[in-house]
Amino acid sequence: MYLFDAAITPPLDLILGVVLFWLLIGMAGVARSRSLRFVSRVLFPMGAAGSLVLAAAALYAIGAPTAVRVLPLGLPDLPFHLRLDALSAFFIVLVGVVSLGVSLFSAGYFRRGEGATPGLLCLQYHVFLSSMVMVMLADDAYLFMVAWETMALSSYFLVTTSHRIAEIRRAGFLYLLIAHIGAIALLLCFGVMHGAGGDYSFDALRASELPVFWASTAFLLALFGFGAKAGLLPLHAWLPEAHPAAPSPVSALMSGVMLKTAVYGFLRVTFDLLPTQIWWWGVATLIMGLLTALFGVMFAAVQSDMKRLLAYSSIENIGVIFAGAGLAIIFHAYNNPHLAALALVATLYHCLNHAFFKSLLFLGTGSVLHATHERSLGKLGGLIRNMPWVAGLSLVGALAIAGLPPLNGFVSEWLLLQAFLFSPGLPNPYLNMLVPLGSAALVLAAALSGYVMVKFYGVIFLGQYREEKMRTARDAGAWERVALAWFAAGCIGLGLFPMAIILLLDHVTLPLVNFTLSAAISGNHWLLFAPVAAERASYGPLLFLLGITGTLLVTFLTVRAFYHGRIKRGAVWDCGFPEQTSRMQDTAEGFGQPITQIFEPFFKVRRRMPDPFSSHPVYEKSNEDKLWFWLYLPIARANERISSWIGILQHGRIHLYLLYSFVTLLALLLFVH
Amino acid sequence: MNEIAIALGSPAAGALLLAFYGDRALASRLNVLVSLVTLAATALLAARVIREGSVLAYNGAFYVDSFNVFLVALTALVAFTTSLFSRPYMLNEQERGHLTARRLRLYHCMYQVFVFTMLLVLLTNNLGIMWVALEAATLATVLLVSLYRTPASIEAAWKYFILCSVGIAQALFGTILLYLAAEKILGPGGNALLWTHLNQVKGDLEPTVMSLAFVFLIVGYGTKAGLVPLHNWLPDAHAEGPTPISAVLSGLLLNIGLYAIVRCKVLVDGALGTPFAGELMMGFGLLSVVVAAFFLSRQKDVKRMFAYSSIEHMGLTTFAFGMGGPVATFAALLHMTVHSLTKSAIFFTVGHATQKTGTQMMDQIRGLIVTNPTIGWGLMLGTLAILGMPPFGVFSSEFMIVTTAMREQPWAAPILLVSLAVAFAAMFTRVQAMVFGDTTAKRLPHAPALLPVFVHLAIVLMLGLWIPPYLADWYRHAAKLIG
Amino acid sequence: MLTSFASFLSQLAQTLLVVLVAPLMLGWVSQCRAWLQNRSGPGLLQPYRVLFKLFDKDALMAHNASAIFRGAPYIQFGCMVLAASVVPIIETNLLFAPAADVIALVGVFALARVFSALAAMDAGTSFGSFGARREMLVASLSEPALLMVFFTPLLIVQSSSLNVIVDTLAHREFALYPSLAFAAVAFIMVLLAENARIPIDNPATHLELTMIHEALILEYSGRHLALIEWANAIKFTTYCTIGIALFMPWGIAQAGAWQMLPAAVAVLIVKLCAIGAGLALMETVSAKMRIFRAPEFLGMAYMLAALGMLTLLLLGA
Amino acid sequence: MSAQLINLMASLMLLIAFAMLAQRRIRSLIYLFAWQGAVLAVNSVIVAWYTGHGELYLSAFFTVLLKVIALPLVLHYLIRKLDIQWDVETLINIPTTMLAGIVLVVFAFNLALPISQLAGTITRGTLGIAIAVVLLAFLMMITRRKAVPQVIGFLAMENGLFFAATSATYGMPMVVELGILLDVMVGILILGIFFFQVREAFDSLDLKHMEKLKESGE
Repeated sequence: MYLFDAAITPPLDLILGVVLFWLLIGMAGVARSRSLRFVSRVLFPMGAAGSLVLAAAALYAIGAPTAVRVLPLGLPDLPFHLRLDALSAFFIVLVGVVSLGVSLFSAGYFRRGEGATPGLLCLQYHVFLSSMVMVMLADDAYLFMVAWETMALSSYFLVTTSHRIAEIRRAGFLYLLIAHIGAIALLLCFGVMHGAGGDYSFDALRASELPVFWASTAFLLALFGFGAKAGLLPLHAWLPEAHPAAPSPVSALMSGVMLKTAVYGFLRVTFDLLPTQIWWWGVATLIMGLLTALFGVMFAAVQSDMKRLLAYSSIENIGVIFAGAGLAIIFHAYNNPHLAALALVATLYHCLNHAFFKSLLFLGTGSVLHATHERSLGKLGGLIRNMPWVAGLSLVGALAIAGLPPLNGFVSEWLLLQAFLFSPGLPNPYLNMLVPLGSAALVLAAALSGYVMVKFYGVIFLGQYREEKMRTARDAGAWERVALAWFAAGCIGLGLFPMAIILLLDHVTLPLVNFTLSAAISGNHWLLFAPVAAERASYGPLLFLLGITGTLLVTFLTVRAFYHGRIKRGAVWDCGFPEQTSRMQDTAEGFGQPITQIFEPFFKVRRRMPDPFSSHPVYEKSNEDKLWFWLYLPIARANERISSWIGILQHGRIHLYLLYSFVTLLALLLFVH
Repeated sequence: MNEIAIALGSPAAGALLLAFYGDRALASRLNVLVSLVTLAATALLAARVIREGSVLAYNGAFYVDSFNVFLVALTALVAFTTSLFSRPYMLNEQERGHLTARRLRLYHCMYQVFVFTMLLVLLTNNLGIMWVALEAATLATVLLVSLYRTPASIEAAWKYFILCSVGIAQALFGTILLYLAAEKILGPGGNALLWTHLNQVKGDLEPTVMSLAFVFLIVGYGTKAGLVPLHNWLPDAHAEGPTPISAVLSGLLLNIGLYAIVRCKVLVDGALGTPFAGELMMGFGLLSVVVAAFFLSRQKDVKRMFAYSSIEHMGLTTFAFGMGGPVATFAALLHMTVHSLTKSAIFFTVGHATQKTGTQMMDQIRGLIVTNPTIGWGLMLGTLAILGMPPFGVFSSEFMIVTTAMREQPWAAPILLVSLAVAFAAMFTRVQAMVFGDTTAKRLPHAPALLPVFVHLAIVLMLGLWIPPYLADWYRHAAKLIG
Repeated sequence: MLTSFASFLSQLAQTLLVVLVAPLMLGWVSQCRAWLQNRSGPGLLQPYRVLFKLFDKDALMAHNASAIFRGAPYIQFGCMVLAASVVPIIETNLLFAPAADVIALVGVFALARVFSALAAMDAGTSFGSFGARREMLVASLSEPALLMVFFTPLLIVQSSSLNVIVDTLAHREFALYPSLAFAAVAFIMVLLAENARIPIDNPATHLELTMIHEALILEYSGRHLALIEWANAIKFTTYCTIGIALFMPWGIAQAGAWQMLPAAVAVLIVKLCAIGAGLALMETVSAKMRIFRAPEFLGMAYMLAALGMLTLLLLGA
Repeated sequence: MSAQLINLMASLMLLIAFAMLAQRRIRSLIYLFAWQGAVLAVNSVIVAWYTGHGELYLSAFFTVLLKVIALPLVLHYLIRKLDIQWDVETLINIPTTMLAGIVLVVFAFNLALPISQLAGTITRGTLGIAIAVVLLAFLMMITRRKAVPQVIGFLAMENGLFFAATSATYGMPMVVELGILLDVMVGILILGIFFFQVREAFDSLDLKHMEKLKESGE
C-alpha cells in the first residue's frame, strides 16, 4: 500500500527495480543450477546490464533531490525505510560501476568443477550485490542491519566456495565471526543513538539529542563496527584470509565495494546521524587509519601469495580512507568547512579509485590464476609474454595503486595531502603539529605501496618463467579482457578528469559539511585542478600527461630520426655470470626481506636456519602478525578458560544439580524475605 | 467449543489408538494423521480467536486468549512437522536395529500423550491443572528419552525425571501459595485457581504471599524452561533421546515452561505493583544467556550443543519478558515462535545428519553439503538463523530485545551481546566444519523428510523480512495482555 | 595570448637549458671530485662523449625483454624532462608549473623510478631484480623525507606550487628561517640518496653486491642506456635546481621581468657550480654505507625535515 | 483440642522427616515413608473432622491407599526384586546433615510466619513445619547416593507439599488434588520401570555410575 501512495521517484524506483532484477537473476540461476553456459553467458551479462542501469540511475540521483520511500516490509513498528541522497547515490554508483565490470568478468571466469554449482554462485553473487545496494539505501537501523548482515552472509558463502580446503573454511569462519562481532557493535551503536520512543528510523536517530558521552560511545562503537568490516586495525585479521580464499571476482567485489560499505556506514553515522562531531573522534580515526595504512603496506610487502598481497594492500587503502575521514571530522569539528570538504572529497575519491584499481588487480590475478593455477608469487614470472592483455591492463592498475601520476591513485592522495598540509590554523596547537606529521606516515605508506606494486607486478609478469608450466599460460578471454579494460579505463579517466568527479562530489559534501569545493574555485578548470585556490596548489593531469607523452614522442622520434634502429637480441648478460637459471631471480620473499629487516618490531618473524653440515640445507622464514598473538589468541584462550571454569558447574552428579536448585530456591527465598 | 475438544481429543484418542497399534506399519502415518487433525483443529481455534477475541469454554475450564492461541497453533504445527520428520527417521532407526517394534509403539503413543499434555497446559484455565499437565508432560517424555536404553540415555532420563519432578514440586508449592492468596478473595473451591478469575482480582492478592509464590513458581517452572542454574537436565535429555523428541523438547516443552511462568508473572505483577517478578526473570534470563554461551564452546556432541543453544534462547526470551513493555514482550513472543521453528528445523537436519554418519560427535561429521546438499544447507541456514543472522526472524526479535535493553537496561545489553558473540563463535565454527569439507556420510534406506525443515526456515525467513499484519496484531494484543 | 606565448618561450628555454646542461653538471661534479682526489679527471665534457658513444652503439637486449624494457628509458626521460620543466630556475613564468606542484613533482620522480625498477626486473636476472628491490627500498624511504622537506617552505608560503614558493621566498624582505636550514640539510641527504651518490650508492662502482643504481641498468646498452644516463643527469640537475628554488631562490626573475634574466642566468651558474663543488667535497670525505644503514640515513633526513617543520610551527619562522 | 492434635501430627511429620534424613537402610526408609503417609492421612482426617471439609476425607482415603499401602508395597516389591533390601547407604556425615536440617527448620519457620498470619485456617501454625518437611526432603535427595532413597526423598517431598496444602488452605481443589495423585502414581509406575532399566544398564542402583554426562573435565 505504501508502495503506491508515495510520489514517484524515478531513480530510487529504478534502483529498487535493479535490486529486484538481480534477485530474480539469482533465482533463475538456482532454477538452472547446473548449466554453466546459461549462468555465465546469459545471467551474468544480464546482471551487468542491471549494474549499468543502477550506475546511471544513481549517477543521476547524486544531483537530484533526496528521495525517500517506505516499504511495507520489516518490523510492524519499523517498516523498511529507504532514502536515496547524494551520499548513498555516490556509493551506489560505486557499486554499479564495479559490479558492471566484475559481472562481465564473471561471465567468462567461472569454470566447471570449482566448488559450488554455478547457479548457487549466481544466486549468492546477486544477493551480495543487492544487499550492498540495500545497505546504501537503508534509512532505518533494522533494514540497515538486515542488509548489512545479508551482505556478510552472502559474501561468506562466496568466500567458502571451495570449502573442501581447510584454510578456506578457516578463513570463512574468521571472516563471518569478525563481521558478526562488528555487526553486534553496530547494533549497540544504533541502540545508543536511539530516537524518542524507541524509534529506530534514521530520521528519529538524527533528531535525538544525545549527551556528549553517549554520542562518543556511539561513535566509538561505529568505528569499531565499521572498522571490523573495513579491516581497520586491529580487526583486520579476516581480510588477508578471506580475500585470497574467495574466487577472484568475489575478492574484487569484496575489496572494491564491500569495504566501501563500511566507509559509507561510518560517514553516514558520524556526519549524518550523530548530531555533533568532537575533535578527538577525528584524531582517533586518523591515528587508526594511519596505523592501518602503514601496517597494511608493510605486510603487503612481505607476502608471497599474490591475492594475500592485494588483500593487505586493501587494508592499507582502507587506512588511507579512514585517515581522510578522520581529518574531515577534525576539520568539521573545528568548523572549517572548506578543509573538511577537501578531506571528505579526498576520502570519497579514494574510495572510488580503490574500487577501480583493486578490482582491476584482483581480476587480473584471477586471470593469472586460471591460466597458471598458481597463486604463489614464487612460481610465477614472465607472464607478460603469454598474457599481454592481462599484463598490460594490470600495469595500469599497479601504477594507479602505487599512487603515480597521472593515474587516479595519485589524485586522491594528492587531495588528501593537501588537506593534511593546510591543517595548521586549527585552534589546537598539538593537532597543528601532529597532523602534518601524520602526512609523513601517509607518504611513507604511499611510497611503500610503490615498492609493493613493483614487487607484485615485476614478480608475476616480468622476468623469466619461474616454472615451466608458465610457458603454456594463455591470455584471458574476451569477457575478461573487456572487464579489465573497463577498470583500466576507469583508472585513467578518474586520473585525468578529476574536476568532473569533484563537481559530482560537491553534491555529497554539501549536506554533510555545508561546503562545496567547486565554490572555492573560480571558473571552470577542466585542465587544471585546484581544489583550494589556484595559487595554493594545483595539479593538471592532462597537462602532465601531455608533458610526458610529448617529451616521450619527441625523444623517440628524434632518436628514430637521427640514429640507427639496430637492436640485437642475446642472452641476458648479468655481469657475465655464467650459470643463469630462472630460479636465481629475486623472489617475493627476497623482496620482503629488507622490509622485515627495517620494520622488524612490527612482525613476528620465525626463522629456521639450515644446519651447516646439512647436504640439503633448508632455510625457512615466516612473517606473522603480532596482533594475532597479542590480541586474538589471548581472547580465544580467555574464552576457553572461562568456559572450562563454567564447565565445572555441570559436573555430572545429580546431587549437585539438586543442590543448585536448592540453593537457588533458598537464596531467592532469603532475598524475598 | 468443538475446536478445543478436537484439539485435545485427537491426540488423546491418537495416544490410545497408538498404544495398541503403535507397532504396525501404518502407525507412523497414523501419527502424522492425528497430528494433522490436531493442527487443523488448532488452526480453526486460532481463526475463531482472531475473529471473536478471547474464548472461555466449558464452564471456564478452558481459556484461549491471544497469548496462548498462537502458542497452541505453534505447538500443533511443530508437533505435526515433527511427526512428518519422525516417520523416516524412526524407520531408519528401526532398520538399523536401534529400536524394537515395542519401543516404537511406546514412542508413538507417548508422542501423542506428550502433545496432549502440552496442549492441555496451554488451553487450561486452571493453574492447578496446568501444573498437573506439565508434570504429565515430563512423565510422558521420560520414557522417550530413555528409548534407546543405552546407559547414557538412562542416565539422562533419570536426571531429567528427578530434576524436573523436584523442580516442578516447587511449582506445586507455589501454586498452593497462590491458591492460599486467591482463596482469601475468591473463596475456596475450583474457581480460585482459574486464571481468568485471578486476573480480575490480581490487584487484591496478598503481595507477600504472591512474591513467595512466584519464587517457588519460577524455580519450578524455570526448571522446565531450562533456566540456569536449573537447566542441568536439559542438555543430557536432548542429546540422548531420539531426535524428534529433542526437537519437540527444545521447540515446545521449553516454551510451555516459560508460558507457565509468564502466566503467573501477570498475576504477581498485578498483586505487587513492583517490577519484582520482571527483575527475577531478567536475572535468570541473563544468567542463562551468559552461561549457555560459554558452555557452547565446550561441546562435542551436536545435539548437546543445540540444547545449550536452546537454553541461551530461553534465557533471552525470559529476559525480554522480564523487561516487559509492549516492544520487549512483543519481541519475546516473536522469539518464542522463531526459536521453536528454527530449533526444531535444526534438530530435523541434525537427526538425519547423525543417522547418515552414525555418530553425534561433531568431529566425525563432515561435508554434509557434499553428499546431501539439502541437509547441509538446512543445517547451515538453520544455524545461521538461530545465531541471529538476518534476514531470519530470530534477528528481528533479537534486534527488538537488544535495542529495548539498550534503552531500559543499558547495563545488560553489552553482556547479552558479548554472550551472543561467544555463542556465535562457538557454534558456527562447529557447524561449518560439519557442513563443509569432505564427506563422511552414507546413504540411508529411507529418504529423509526435509519438507518440514524448509517450511520452518521459510516461515522464519519471512518473519525476518515481513511480519503479517494479523500476526503482528496478535502479538501486540498478547503483549498488552502480558504487560 | 602574448603572456602564454611568453610563458611557452620561457618554458622551452628553461627546459632545454636543463636538459642540455645536465650532463655538464655531472661532468663538473666528477671533475671536482677528481681535483679533490688529486686526479686530473676526464674533463667536463666526458658525459657528452659517453652519451654520444652510446647513441652510436647497437642496442643489445635479452631475448625475454618485453616492451616495458624498451619503453622504460623513454618514459624515464620524459618524466625527467617534465620534472625539469616545472622547477623555475631563471624565471617563474612557466607554462607547465600549474600542472605539477611539489607533491606531483615527487610523483613524477616516483613514476620514473617505478619504470626503471620494472625494466630491471623484466630481464629476469638476479642482479637486476635485487637492484630493483634496493632502489625501491631507498626510494620508499627517501620519498617521505623529500615531502617533509617540501612541507616547511610550503607551510611558510601556504602554497604547494613551486612557482609561488619561489616567487614568495625570493621577492620578499629577507628573513632568517632556521626551519629552512633544517630542511636544507635534510634535502641534501635526500638528494644524495635519490641520485645514487655516496654514501648510499657509488655511481662509479660496478661491484655487484653493493651497487644499486648500476644493477638496475645492467642489461641496458646503446641508445637505451644513453637515454637513461641522460635522464639521470637531468634528475640530478633538477634536484639541484629544486634545492636552489627552495633554499636560495635569490636572483630568480619574476614572471615577465625580462631585464633580470641575464643576472638570473649568471646567478644560476654560480649556484650550480657551488653546489657541484660542495657535493664533490661531501662525496670525497665520506664513504659508502652498507645498504641497511640507508634507512638510518634517510630516517635522519626525515627527522631533520620534521624538526624543521616543527620549528616553523613553534617559532613561526 | 484438635489444634493440639494437629500440632502433634505436625511434630510427628517433622520427626519422621528427620528420621528419614538420618536413616541408612532402605527398608527402614520405606517404613518411615509409610508412617509419614499415615500421619498425613490422620492429620487430614482430624482437619476434616474439625472443619467439616468433606473432601478432605477423600483426600485422606487416597493418601492411605496410595502412600501408606500401595507405594510402600511397590517399593518393597521393587527392592526385593532388585535385591537391594539390605543395602546400606553411606551417608555424608549424619551430624552435619542434621545440623543443616535444623538450620532449614529455623529458616522455614521464619518463612512461614507472614504466610500463616494470613491463612485463616486453624492449621496455619503448621505451615512452617510443612515447608520444613519439604526442604528436609530436598536435603535428603541431595545427600543420597542411591536411586531408591532419592525417590523416597522425592515422595517425602510430595508428602510435605500435601501437608502444606492441608494446613494452609484445607487442601487444593479436588480436581487438582486428584490430578496430582494421578501424576504421583504414574510417576512411581515409570520409576518402577526405570529402576529395572537402570539396573540392567549399570548393574547397580548406585547413582555414582550415572555421572558420565557432564561438561567438566576431559
